[in-house]
Amino acid sequence: MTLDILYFAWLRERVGQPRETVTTDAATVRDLIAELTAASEGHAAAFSDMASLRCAVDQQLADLDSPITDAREVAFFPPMTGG
Amino acid sequence: MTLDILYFAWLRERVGQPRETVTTDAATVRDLIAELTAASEGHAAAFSDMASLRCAVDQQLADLDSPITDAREVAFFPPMTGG
Amino acid sequence: MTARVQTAPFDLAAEIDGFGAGAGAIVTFTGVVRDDTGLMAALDIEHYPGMTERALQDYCRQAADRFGLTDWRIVHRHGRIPVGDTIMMVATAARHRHAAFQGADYLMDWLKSRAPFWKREIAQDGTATWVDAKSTDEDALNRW
Amino acid sequence: MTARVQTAPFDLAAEIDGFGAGAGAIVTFTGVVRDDTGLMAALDIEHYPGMTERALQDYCRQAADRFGLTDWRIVHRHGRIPVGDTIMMVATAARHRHAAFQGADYLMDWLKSRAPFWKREIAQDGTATWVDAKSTDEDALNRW
Repeated sequence: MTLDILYFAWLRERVGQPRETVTTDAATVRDLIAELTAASEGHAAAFSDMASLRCAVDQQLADLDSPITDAREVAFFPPMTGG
Repeated sequence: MTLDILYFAWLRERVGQPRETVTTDAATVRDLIAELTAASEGHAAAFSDMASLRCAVDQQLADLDSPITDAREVAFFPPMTGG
Repeated sequence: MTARVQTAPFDLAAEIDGFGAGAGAIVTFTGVVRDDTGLMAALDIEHYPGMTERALQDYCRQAADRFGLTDWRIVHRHGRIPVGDTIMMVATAARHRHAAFQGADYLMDWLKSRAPFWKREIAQDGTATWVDAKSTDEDALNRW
Repeated sequence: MTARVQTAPFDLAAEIDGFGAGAGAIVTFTGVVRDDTGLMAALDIEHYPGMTERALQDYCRQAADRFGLTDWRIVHRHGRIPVGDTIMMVATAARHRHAAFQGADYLMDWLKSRAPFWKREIAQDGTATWVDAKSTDEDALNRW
Protein backbone atom coordinates (compact mmCIF):
# COMPACT_ATOMS: atom_id res chain seq x y z
CA MET A 1 0.00 0.00 0.00
CA THR A 2 1.26 3.45 -0.96
CA LEU A 3 0.53 6.34 1.39
CA ASP A 4 1.14 10.08 1.27
CA ILE A 5 2.51 11.26 4.61
CA LEU A 6 2.24 14.98 5.46
CA TYR A 7 3.97 16.89 8.25
CA PHE A 8 3.06 20.30 9.63
CA ALA A 9 4.60 22.92 11.93
CA TRP A 10 7.53 21.72 14.04
CA LEU A 11 7.00 18.09 13.03
CA ARG A 12 7.67 19.20 9.45
CA GLU A 13 10.83 20.99 10.59
CA ARG A 14 12.10 17.96 12.50
CA VAL A 15 11.41 15.51 9.69
CA GLY A 16 12.99 17.99 7.29
CA GLN A 17 10.32 17.74 4.60
CA PRO A 18 6.62 18.59 4.29
CA ARG A 19 5.59 15.31 2.67
CA GLU A 20 6.79 11.93 1.52
CA THR A 21 5.31 8.83 -0.05
CA VAL A 22 5.82 5.49 1.69
CA THR A 23 4.96 1.90 0.94
CA THR A 24 3.68 0.15 4.06
CA ASP A 25 1.53 -2.66 5.38
CA ALA A 26 0.81 -0.83 8.65
CA ALA A 27 -2.75 -1.42 9.87
CA THR A 28 -3.05 1.56 12.22
CA VAL A 29 -1.56 4.99 12.73
CA ARG A 30 0.45 3.55 15.62
CA ASP A 31 1.99 0.88 13.39
CA LEU A 32 2.82 3.50 10.78
CA ILE A 33 4.57 5.70 13.36
CA ALA A 34 6.70 2.73 14.44
CA GLU A 35 7.88 2.31 10.85
CA LEU A 36 8.43 6.02 10.22
CA THR A 37 10.38 6.50 13.46
CA ALA A 38 13.02 4.12 12.13
CA ALA A 39 13.43 6.07 8.87
CA SER A 40 15.80 8.81 10.11
CA GLU A 41 16.96 10.75 13.15
CA GLY A 42 14.65 13.56 12.06
CA HIS A 43 11.69 11.22 12.02
CA ALA A 44 12.64 9.86 15.43
CA ALA A 45 12.82 13.43 16.77
CA ALA A 46 9.44 14.31 15.23
CA PHE A 47 7.76 11.34 16.92
CA SER A 48 9.64 11.57 20.21
CA ASP A 49 6.84 13.38 22.05
CA MET A 50 3.72 11.31 21.52
CA ALA A 51 1.69 13.43 23.96
CA SER A 52 2.09 16.37 21.57
CA LEU A 53 1.30 14.36 18.47
CA ARG A 54 -1.94 14.83 16.55
CA CYS A 55 -2.88 13.15 13.29
CA ALA A 56 -5.44 13.06 10.51
CA VAL A 57 -6.31 10.16 8.23
CA ASP A 58 -7.62 11.29 4.85
CA GLN A 59 -8.05 14.80 6.28
CA GLN A 60 -10.17 13.74 9.23
CA LEU A 61 -8.82 14.00 12.77
CA ALA A 62 -7.84 10.53 13.96
CA ASP A 63 -6.06 8.84 16.84
CA LEU A 64 -3.25 6.33 17.21
CA ASP A 65 -5.54 3.33 16.89
CA SER A 66 -7.32 4.56 13.79
CA PRO A 67 -7.10 2.06 10.91
CA ILE A 68 -5.25 3.19 7.80
CA THR A 69 -5.82 0.13 5.64
CA ASP A 70 -7.86 2.05 3.06
CA ALA A 71 -6.22 5.43 3.64
CA ARG A 72 -4.52 7.53 1.00
CA GLU A 73 -3.13 10.35 3.13
CA VAL A 74 -1.96 10.49 6.73
CA ALA A 75 -0.88 13.78 8.32
CA PHE A 76 1.10 14.38 11.53
CA PHE A 77 1.26 17.65 13.41
CA PRO A 78 1.43 19.22 16.89
CA PRO A 79 -1.67 20.39 18.80
CA MET A 80 -3.50 22.98 16.75
CA THR A 81 -3.35 26.69 17.58
CA GLY A 82 -5.90 28.38 15.36
CA GLY A 83 -8.14 31.34 16.02
CA MET B 1 -41.76 69.50 48.30
CA THR B 2 -42.18 69.86 44.53
CA LEU B 3 -41.49 66.81 42.39
CA ASP B 4 -41.40 66.16 38.65
CA ILE B 5 -43.23 62.93 37.85
CA LEU B 6 -42.50 61.21 34.53
CA TYR B 7 -44.44 58.38 32.85
CA PHE B 8 -43.26 56.12 30.05
CA ALA B 9 -44.77 53.60 27.63
CA TRP B 10 -48.25 52.34 28.57
CA LEU B 11 -48.16 54.06 31.96
CA ARG B 12 -47.82 57.33 30.06
CA GLU B 13 -50.80 56.35 27.89
CA ARG B 14 -52.96 55.44 30.87
CA VAL B 15 -52.13 58.58 32.83
CA GLY B 16 -52.70 60.58 29.66
CA GLN B 17 -49.60 62.78 29.95
CA PRO B 18 -45.82 62.25 29.90
CA ARG B 19 -45.06 64.39 32.94
CA GLU B 20 -46.56 66.46 35.69
CA THR B 21 -45.34 68.43 38.68
CA VAL B 22 -46.77 67.62 42.09
CA THR B 23 -46.41 69.03 45.57
CA THR B 24 -46.17 66.23 48.11
CA ASP B 25 -44.87 65.23 51.52
CA ALA B 26 -44.56 61.56 50.54
CA ALA B 27 -41.50 59.93 52.13
CA THR B 28 -41.19 56.94 49.81
CA VAL B 29 -42.12 55.89 46.29
CA ARG B 30 -44.92 53.81 47.78
CA ASP B 31 -46.41 56.84 49.59
CA LEU B 32 -46.19 58.86 46.40
CA ILE B 33 -48.04 56.18 44.41
CA ALA B 34 -50.86 56.19 46.99
CA GLU B 35 -51.28 59.93 46.45
CA LEU B 36 -51.03 59.77 42.65
CA THR B 37 -53.51 56.88 42.39
CA ALA B 38 -56.19 59.17 43.86
CA ALA B 39 -55.54 61.91 41.30
CA SER B 40 -57.60 60.49 38.39
CA GLU B 41 -59.03 57.33 36.85
CA GLY B 42 -56.08 57.30 34.44
CA HIS B 43 -53.63 57.39 37.33
CA ALA B 44 -55.53 54.59 39.06
CA ALA B 45 -55.36 52.51 35.87
CA ALA B 46 -51.64 53.21 35.46
CA PHE B 47 -50.88 52.02 38.99
CA SER B 48 -53.36 49.11 39.01
CA ASP B 49 -50.75 46.46 38.23
CA MET B 50 -48.00 46.92 40.78
CA ALA B 51 -46.19 43.75 39.66
CA SER B 52 -45.54 45.42 36.31
CA LEU B 53 -44.47 48.73 37.81
CA ARG B 54 -40.88 49.91 37.71
CA CYS B 55 -39.56 53.26 38.88
CA ALA B 56 -36.52 55.51 38.97
CA VAL B 57 -35.71 58.22 41.50
CA ASP B 58 -33.53 60.97 40.06
CA GLN B 59 -32.81 58.73 37.06
CA GLN B 60 -31.58 55.77 39.10
CA LEU B 61 -33.59 52.55 39.23
CA ALA B 62 -35.39 52.39 42.57
CA ASP B 63 -38.00 50.31 44.38
CA LEU B 64 -41.23 51.01 46.24
CA ASP B 65 -39.47 51.61 49.54
CA SER B 66 -36.87 54.00 48.14
CA PRO B 67 -36.94 57.38 49.95
CA ILE B 68 -37.84 60.42 47.87
CA THR B 69 -37.36 63.08 50.49
CA ASP B 70 -34.53 64.77 48.59
CA ALA B 71 -35.64 63.72 45.12
CA ARG B 72 -36.36 66.09 42.25
CA GLU B 73 -37.64 63.61 39.65
CA VAL B 74 -39.51 60.32 39.96
CA ALA B 75 -40.32 58.22 36.88
CA PHE B 76 -42.80 55.34 36.52
CA PHE B 77 -42.79 52.80 33.71
CA PRO B 78 -43.44 49.14 32.83
CA PRO B 79 -40.65 46.52 32.76
CA MET B 80 -38.01 47.57 30.26
CA THR B 81 -37.69 45.94 26.85
CA GLY B 82 -34.45 47.25 25.35
CA GLY B 83 -31.94 45.53 23.10
CA MET C 1 -15.73 53.77 25.47
CA THR C 2 -18.93 55.25 24.19
CA ALA C 3 -22.63 54.84 24.93
CA ARG C 4 -24.92 56.62 22.49
CA VAL C 5 -28.67 56.87 21.95
CA GLN C 6 -29.90 58.11 18.60
CA THR C 7 -32.73 57.92 16.09
CA ALA C 8 -30.46 57.62 13.04
CA PRO C 9 -29.26 54.27 11.69
CA PHE C 10 -25.67 53.40 12.57
CA ASP C 11 -22.97 51.78 10.50
CA LEU C 12 -21.39 48.82 12.30
CA ALA C 13 -18.28 49.11 10.14
CA ALA C 14 -17.77 52.75 11.09
CA GLU C 15 -18.46 52.00 14.76
CA ILE C 16 -15.74 49.37 14.99
CA ASP C 17 -13.19 51.19 12.84
CA GLY C 18 -10.31 51.70 15.27
CA PHE C 19 -12.31 50.11 18.09
CA GLY C 20 -10.33 48.12 20.65
CA ALA C 21 -6.86 48.95 19.33
CA GLY C 22 -4.29 46.68 20.99
CA ALA C 23 -6.86 44.08 22.05
CA GLY C 24 -6.65 40.47 20.89
CA ALA C 25 -10.38 39.81 20.76
CA ILE C 26 -13.33 41.89 19.62
CA VAL C 27 -16.95 40.77 19.90
CA THR C 28 -19.92 42.60 18.44
CA PHE C 29 -23.61 42.00 18.90
CA THR C 30 -26.18 43.54 16.57
CA GLY C 31 -29.92 43.39 17.17
CA VAL C 32 -32.18 43.55 14.12
CA VAL C 33 -35.96 44.14 13.88
CA ARG C 34 -37.41 40.70 13.15
CA ASP C 35 -40.81 40.00 11.65
CA ASP C 36 -42.02 36.63 12.87
CA THR C 37 -45.61 36.98 11.69
CA GLY C 38 -45.19 38.62 8.29
CA LEU C 39 -47.51 41.38 9.55
CA MET C 40 -45.07 43.73 11.19
CA ALA C 41 -43.92 47.06 9.76
CA ALA C 42 -41.63 48.49 12.41
CA LEU C 43 -40.69 48.85 16.04
CA ASP C 44 -41.24 52.12 17.81
CA ILE C 45 -38.85 52.56 20.71
CA GLU C 46 -39.36 55.01 23.55
CA HIS C 47 -36.61 55.83 26.03
CA TYR C 48 -35.92 58.03 29.06
CA PRO C 49 -33.77 60.93 27.87
CA GLY C 50 -31.27 61.91 30.52
CA MET C 51 -31.26 58.54 32.21
CA THR C 52 -30.57 56.24 29.27
CA GLU C 53 -27.02 57.12 28.29
CA ARG C 54 -25.88 57.28 31.89
CA ALA C 55 -27.43 53.89 32.67
CA LEU C 56 -25.72 52.37 29.62
CA GLN C 57 -22.40 53.88 30.68
CA ASP C 58 -22.83 52.49 34.20
CA TYR C 59 -23.47 48.96 32.89
CA CYS C 60 -20.50 49.19 30.53
CA ARG C 61 -18.15 50.33 33.30
CA GLN C 62 -19.36 47.47 35.50
CA ALA C 63 -18.76 45.02 32.66
CA ALA C 64 -15.33 46.50 31.93
CA ASP C 65 -14.28 46.08 35.57
CA ARG C 66 -15.68 42.61 35.89
CA PHE C 67 -14.34 41.12 32.65
CA GLY C 68 -11.29 43.29 32.03
CA LEU C 69 -12.64 44.89 28.89
CA THR C 70 -10.17 47.27 27.25
CA ASP C 71 -12.85 48.99 25.18
CA TRP C 72 -16.63 49.01 24.85
CA ARG C 73 -19.29 50.67 22.80
CA ILE C 74 -23.09 50.70 22.83
CA VAL C 75 -25.27 52.38 20.26
CA HIS C 76 -29.05 52.10 20.75
CA ARG C 77 -31.64 53.64 18.48
CA HIS C 78 -35.06 54.98 19.46
CA GLY C 79 -38.08 56.13 17.47
CA ARG C 80 -39.49 54.19 14.54
CA ILE C 81 -37.25 51.41 13.15
CA PRO C 82 -38.48 49.39 10.17
CA VAL C 83 -38.31 45.58 9.91
CA GLY C 84 -34.81 44.46 8.88
CA ASP C 85 -33.09 47.54 10.30
CA THR C 86 -30.57 47.33 13.12
CA ILE C 87 -31.87 48.38 16.55
CA MET C 88 -28.68 48.47 18.55
CA MET C 89 -25.13 47.21 18.83
CA VAL C 90 -22.69 46.33 21.55
CA ALA C 91 -18.96 45.91 20.98
CA THR C 92 -16.41 44.69 23.52
CA ALA C 93 -12.63 44.35 23.31
CA ALA C 94 -10.34 42.34 25.58
CA ARG C 95 -7.03 40.53 25.56
CA HIS C 96 -8.68 37.13 25.33
CA ARG C 97 -11.82 35.83 23.68
CA HIS C 98 -13.75 34.62 26.71
CA ALA C 99 -13.64 38.04 28.36
CA ALA C 100 -14.87 39.72 25.19
CA PHE C 101 -17.68 37.17 24.73
CA GLN C 102 -18.76 37.31 28.36
CA GLY C 103 -18.63 41.10 28.49
CA ALA C 104 -20.90 41.42 25.46
CA ASP C 105 -23.29 38.71 26.68
CA TYR C 106 -23.50 40.32 30.15
CA LEU C 107 -24.10 43.78 28.70
CA MET C 108 -26.91 42.48 26.52
CA ASP C 109 -28.62 40.89 29.51
CA TRP C 110 -28.41 44.17 31.46
CA LEU C 111 -29.53 46.22 28.53
CA LYS C 112 -32.58 44.02 27.85
CA SER C 113 -34.02 44.33 31.34
CA ARG C 114 -32.43 47.37 33.00
CA ALA C 115 -31.94 50.07 30.38
CA PRO C 116 -34.95 52.42 30.08
CA PHE C 117 -36.22 51.45 26.65
CA TRP C 118 -39.75 50.34 25.77
CA LYS C 119 -40.66 48.70 22.48
CA ARG C 120 -43.93 48.90 20.62
CA GLU C 121 -44.62 46.72 17.58
CA ILE C 122 -46.23 48.62 14.72
CA ALA C 123 -48.18 46.31 12.40
CA GLN C 124 -48.61 46.96 8.69
CA ASP C 125 -52.21 48.01 9.41
CA GLY C 126 -50.95 50.63 11.88
CA THR C 127 -51.92 48.78 15.08
CA ALA C 128 -49.43 49.44 17.87
CA THR C 129 -48.78 46.87 20.64
CA TRP C 130 -46.42 47.29 23.58
CA VAL C 131 -43.94 44.40 23.78
CA ASP C 132 -44.14 42.53 27.09
CA ALA C 133 -40.93 41.97 29.02
CA LYS C 134 -39.86 38.33 28.90
CA SER C 135 -39.32 36.39 32.09
CA THR C 136 -36.46 34.65 30.24
CA ASP C 137 -34.70 38.01 30.02
CA GLU C 138 -35.01 38.46 33.76
CA ASP C 139 -33.72 34.89 34.25
CA ALA C 140 -30.79 35.66 31.96
CA LEU C 141 -29.71 38.48 34.27
CA ASN C 142 -29.64 36.12 37.22
CA ARG C 143 -26.93 34.02 35.56
CA TRP C 144 -24.29 36.64 36.40
CA MET D 1 -22.81 29.96 5.14
CA THR D 2 -19.21 30.29 4.17
CA ALA D 3 -15.87 29.05 5.49
CA ARG D 4 -12.84 30.58 3.80
CA VAL D 5 -9.07 30.39 4.26
CA GLN D 6 -6.97 33.10 2.68
CA THR D 7 -3.73 35.07 2.98
CA ALA D 8 -5.30 38.45 2.18
CA PRO D 9 -6.75 40.71 4.87
CA PHE D 10 -10.53 40.70 5.11
CA ASP D 11 -12.95 43.53 5.71
CA LEU D 12 -15.39 42.76 8.53
CA ALA D 13 -17.85 45.30 7.17
CA ALA D 14 -17.91 43.63 3.75
CA GLU D 15 -18.17 40.18 5.34
CA ILE D 16 -21.29 41.04 7.30
CA ASP D 17 -22.96 43.11 4.59
CA GLY D 18 -26.18 41.16 3.97
CA PHE D 19 -25.14 38.49 6.46
CA GLY D 20 -27.93 36.83 8.43
CA ALA D 21 -30.84 38.51 6.64
CA GLY D 22 -34.06 37.88 8.59
CA ALA D 23 -32.26 37.03 11.83
CA GLY D 24 -32.84 39.00 15.01
CA ALA D 25 -29.33 38.64 16.42
CA ILE D 26 -25.89 38.75 14.84
CA VAL D 27 -22.67 38.13 16.75
CA THR D 28 -19.18 38.58 15.36
CA PHE D 29 -15.83 37.64 16.82
CA THR D 30 -12.61 39.07 15.44
CA GLY D 31 -9.15 37.89 16.50
CA VAL D 32 -6.30 40.39 16.23
CA VAL D 33 -2.52 39.83 16.43
CA ARG D 34 -1.56 41.07 19.89
CA ASP D 35 1.91 42.08 20.98
CA ASP D 36 2.22 41.50 24.73
CA THR D 37 6.00 41.93 24.90
CA GLY D 38 6.60 44.87 22.59
CA LEU D 39 9.05 42.62 20.69
CA MET D 40 6.75 40.93 18.23
CA ALA D 41 6.53 41.72 14.53
CA ALA D 42 4.00 39.23 13.20
CA LEU D 43 2.37 35.85 13.37
CA ASP D 44 3.09 33.29 10.69
CA ILE D 45 0.23 30.82 10.32
CA GLU D 46 0.53 27.45 8.62
CA HIS D 47 -2.49 25.35 7.74
CA TYR D 48 -3.44 22.07 6.06
CA PRO D 49 -4.76 22.90 2.59
CA GLY D 50 -7.57 20.56 1.65
CA MET D 51 -8.52 19.73 5.19
CA THR D 52 -8.93 23.19 6.67
CA GLU D 53 -11.98 24.54 4.89
CA ARG D 54 -13.83 21.27 5.18
CA ALA D 55 -13.09 21.03 8.90
CA LEU D 56 -14.34 24.59 9.41
CA GLN D 57 -17.49 23.80 7.47
CA ASP D 58 -18.08 20.68 9.57
CA TYR D 59 -17.78 22.65 12.82
CA CYS D 60 -20.09 25.36 11.50
CA ARG D 61 -22.75 22.86 10.46
CA GLN D 62 -22.57 21.20 13.87
CA ALA D 63 -22.96 24.60 15.55
CA ALA D 64 -25.84 25.54 13.25
CA ASP D 65 -27.70 22.33 14.13
CA ARG D 66 -27.03 22.59 17.81
CA PHE D 67 -27.87 26.26 18.32
CA GLY D 68 -30.30 26.88 15.47
CA LEU D 69 -28.04 29.30 13.62
CA THR D 70 -29.66 30.74 10.51
CA ASP D 71 -26.35 31.86 9.02
CA TRP D 72 -22.64 31.52 9.77
CA ARG D 73 -19.34 32.64 8.35
CA ILE D 74 -15.70 31.94 9.14
CA VAL D 75 -12.75 33.64 7.49
CA HIS D 76 -9.28 32.59 8.67
CA ARG D 77 -6.02 33.96 7.33
CA HIS D 78 -2.75 32.12 6.96
CA GLY D 79 0.79 33.23 6.12
CA ARG D 80 2.46 36.25 7.70
CA ILE D 81 0.12 38.59 9.61
CA PRO D 82 1.61 41.72 11.22
CA VAL D 83 0.84 42.88 14.78
CA GLY D 84 -2.49 44.73 14.91
CA ASP D 85 -3.92 42.95 11.86
CA THR D 86 -6.99 40.75 12.07
CA ILE D 87 -6.30 36.99 12.01
CA MET D 88 -9.78 35.59 11.63
CA MET D 89 -13.46 36.24 12.14
CA VAL D 90 -16.56 34.26 12.99
CA ALA D 91 -20.08 35.55 12.47
CA THR D 92 -23.29 33.84 13.59
CA ALA D 93 -26.93 34.76 13.06
CA ALA D 94 -29.97 33.44 14.93
CA ARG D 95 -33.46 34.44 15.95
CA HIS D 96 -32.42 35.18 19.52
CA ARG D 97 -29.29 36.53 21.11
CA HIS D 98 -28.28 33.58 23.27
CA ALA D 99 -28.15 31.22 20.28
CA ALA D 100 -25.99 33.65 18.33
CA PHE D 101 -23.63 34.20 21.30
CA GLN D 102 -23.36 30.51 22.09
CA GLY D 103 -22.85 29.53 18.47
CA ALA D 104 -19.95 31.96 18.05
CA ASP D 105 -18.39 31.00 21.40
CA TYR D 106 -18.65 27.29 20.57
CA LEU D 107 -17.18 27.77 17.11
CA MET D 108 -14.22 29.67 18.54
CA ASP D 109 -13.50 26.86 21.00
CA TRP D 110 -13.55 24.29 18.20
CA LEU D 111 -11.51 26.42 15.92
CA LYS D 112 -8.81 27.06 18.53
CA SER D 113 -8.11 23.39 19.22
CA ARG D 114 -9.48 21.37 16.30
CA ALA D 115 -8.92 23.34 13.11
CA PRO D 116 -5.57 22.56 11.44
CA PHE D 117 -3.76 25.86 11.96
CA TRP D 118 -0.37 26.35 13.62
CA LYS D 119 0.92 29.72 14.74
CA ARG D 120 4.51 30.89 14.88
CA GLU D 121 5.45 34.18 16.52
CA ILE D 122 7.93 36.20 14.50
CA ALA D 123 9.91 38.62 16.67
CA GLN D 124 11.23 41.94 15.42
CA ASP D 125 14.73 40.37 15.32
CA GLY D 126 13.44 37.62 13.04
CA THR D 127 13.36 34.83 15.63
CA ALA D 128 10.47 32.43 15.01
CA THR D 129 8.82 30.51 17.86
CA TRP D 130 5.97 28.01 17.54
CA VAL D 131 3.05 28.89 19.80
CA ASP D 132 2.21 26.13 22.28
CA ALA D 133 -1.38 24.97 22.50
CA LYS D 134 -3.00 26.11 25.75
CA SER D 135 -4.56 23.61 28.10
CA THR D 136 -7.20 26.28 28.79
CA ASP D 137 -8.27 26.02 25.15
CA GLU D 138 -8.71 22.28 25.53
CA ASP D 139 -10.66 22.86 28.75
CA ALA D 140 -12.86 25.39 26.96
CA LEU D 141 -13.92 22.70 24.47
CA ASN D 142 -15.03 20.44 27.28
CA ARG D 143 -17.63 22.98 28.39
CA TRP D 144 -19.88 22.03 25.48
